[in-house]
Amino acid sequence: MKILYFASLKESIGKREDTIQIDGKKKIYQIIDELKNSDSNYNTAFTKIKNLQYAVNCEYVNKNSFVTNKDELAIFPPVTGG
Amino acid sequence: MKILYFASLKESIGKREDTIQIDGKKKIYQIIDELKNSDSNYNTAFTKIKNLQYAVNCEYVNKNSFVTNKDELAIFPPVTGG
Amino acid sequence: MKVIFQKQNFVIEKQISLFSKTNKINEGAIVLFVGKARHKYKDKKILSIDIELYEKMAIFQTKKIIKNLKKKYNILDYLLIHRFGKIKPGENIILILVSSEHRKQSFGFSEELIDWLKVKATFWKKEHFSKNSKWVSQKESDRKLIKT
Amino acid sequence: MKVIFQKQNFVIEKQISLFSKTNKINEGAIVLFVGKARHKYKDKKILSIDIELYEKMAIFQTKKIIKNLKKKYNILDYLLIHRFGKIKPGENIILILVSSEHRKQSFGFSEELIDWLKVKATFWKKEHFSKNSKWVSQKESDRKLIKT
Repeated sequence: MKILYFASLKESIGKREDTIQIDGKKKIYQIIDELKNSDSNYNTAFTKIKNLQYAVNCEYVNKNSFVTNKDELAIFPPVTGG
Repeated sequence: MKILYFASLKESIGKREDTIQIDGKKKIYQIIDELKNSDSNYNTAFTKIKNLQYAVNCEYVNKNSFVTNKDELAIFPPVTGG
Repeated sequence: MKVIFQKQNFVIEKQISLFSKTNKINEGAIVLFVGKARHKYKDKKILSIDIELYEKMAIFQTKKIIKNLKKKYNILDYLLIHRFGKIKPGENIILILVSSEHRKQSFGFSEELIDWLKVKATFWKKEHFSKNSKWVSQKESDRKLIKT
Repeated sequence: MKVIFQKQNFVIEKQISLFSKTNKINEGAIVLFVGKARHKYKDKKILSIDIELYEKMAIFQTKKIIKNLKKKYNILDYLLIHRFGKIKPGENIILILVSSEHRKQSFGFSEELIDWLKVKATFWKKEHFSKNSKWVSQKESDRKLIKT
């Protein structure tokens, strides 16, 4: 599954995307917990940046939503368009 | 005192303004009653056109307001600007 | 910062170009509103409209409301053009241009100004159809937007 | 009826001129909104901003909201341009142009669209000052305008 990071989260993690493998389906917060445990960069970024937003295949979701290997997950701080 | 008429009221009366003399002060509705009694054109116009608005020296007022010889009275149907 | 009542038509691009030229400190938003003469009233084709104006009162009242709105919305600049006389369908009738630091200021100013003009500015529209002419009635929905 | 996300700046006069050329049946109102890059944040001089974009999602979401707003306000035409990349103070960031039969439709469409873009469109602004750079925070006041 592809995970995209944007803005301050991208800068804090130090990359714009990851590709991970998951069996069946997982909740978004489980994936984030695994990333945080895997590397201190992720741990710092996900702890520091507040009010993160989640989107699966371009639809806003909350972190209790399930994702599978076919999905594109995006994680980002609140947007500031317009 | 100058009285100005606009739009449908002007057309119905058949002129754009009148100059009348008043002693001291008078209420606007008294002036209109006198005009109505003086001529059937005025009577028809002031009876037919609803929701007339009144302005004295460019300020909106109601028909119980007083006017004197020095004032400019304007009478007109609801505006449709913009 | 101008109020113009004129007979001749105006070109939107030219007005916005002139308006943009003056330097506005920390400008963040521009709102433009243009009201145009429509081609139809209900199903009847409009051939032209005539707008009558009580100019002295329109100027006096419009300057008063703009003074209040400028303070209320703290805008940086504005331009108001309102035409009178003969106008053909498709032509512009009115233009409002506003500049402010934040968007809500320009939107608030322009919407409140046009709402006010509709029921308080001393202009009267008459529509000419092929068989008759009719003075336009003030809309109940517009009247409700303005208190007193 | 177009949504454009682009890096290059745009000329307001040119956009409104092109927009006005297409014939709109019984058009009575045009509203334009332009959002510009400001020169200061509080008292600090802004040298430039960078706008990051998650384009696929921004297009998908913007088209969805516009579809709803088009229906809600029954507008005749619209154009949305939103820039990304490097932008200097004083330059345009966003343009909304709307055309409708009555004014409330164009005002409603443009205000609701910009309100939505501020808190839902996947753009992120970073302001560069002389000594540091800072990601812009979403405004609480903007967030309150949009339900969920």
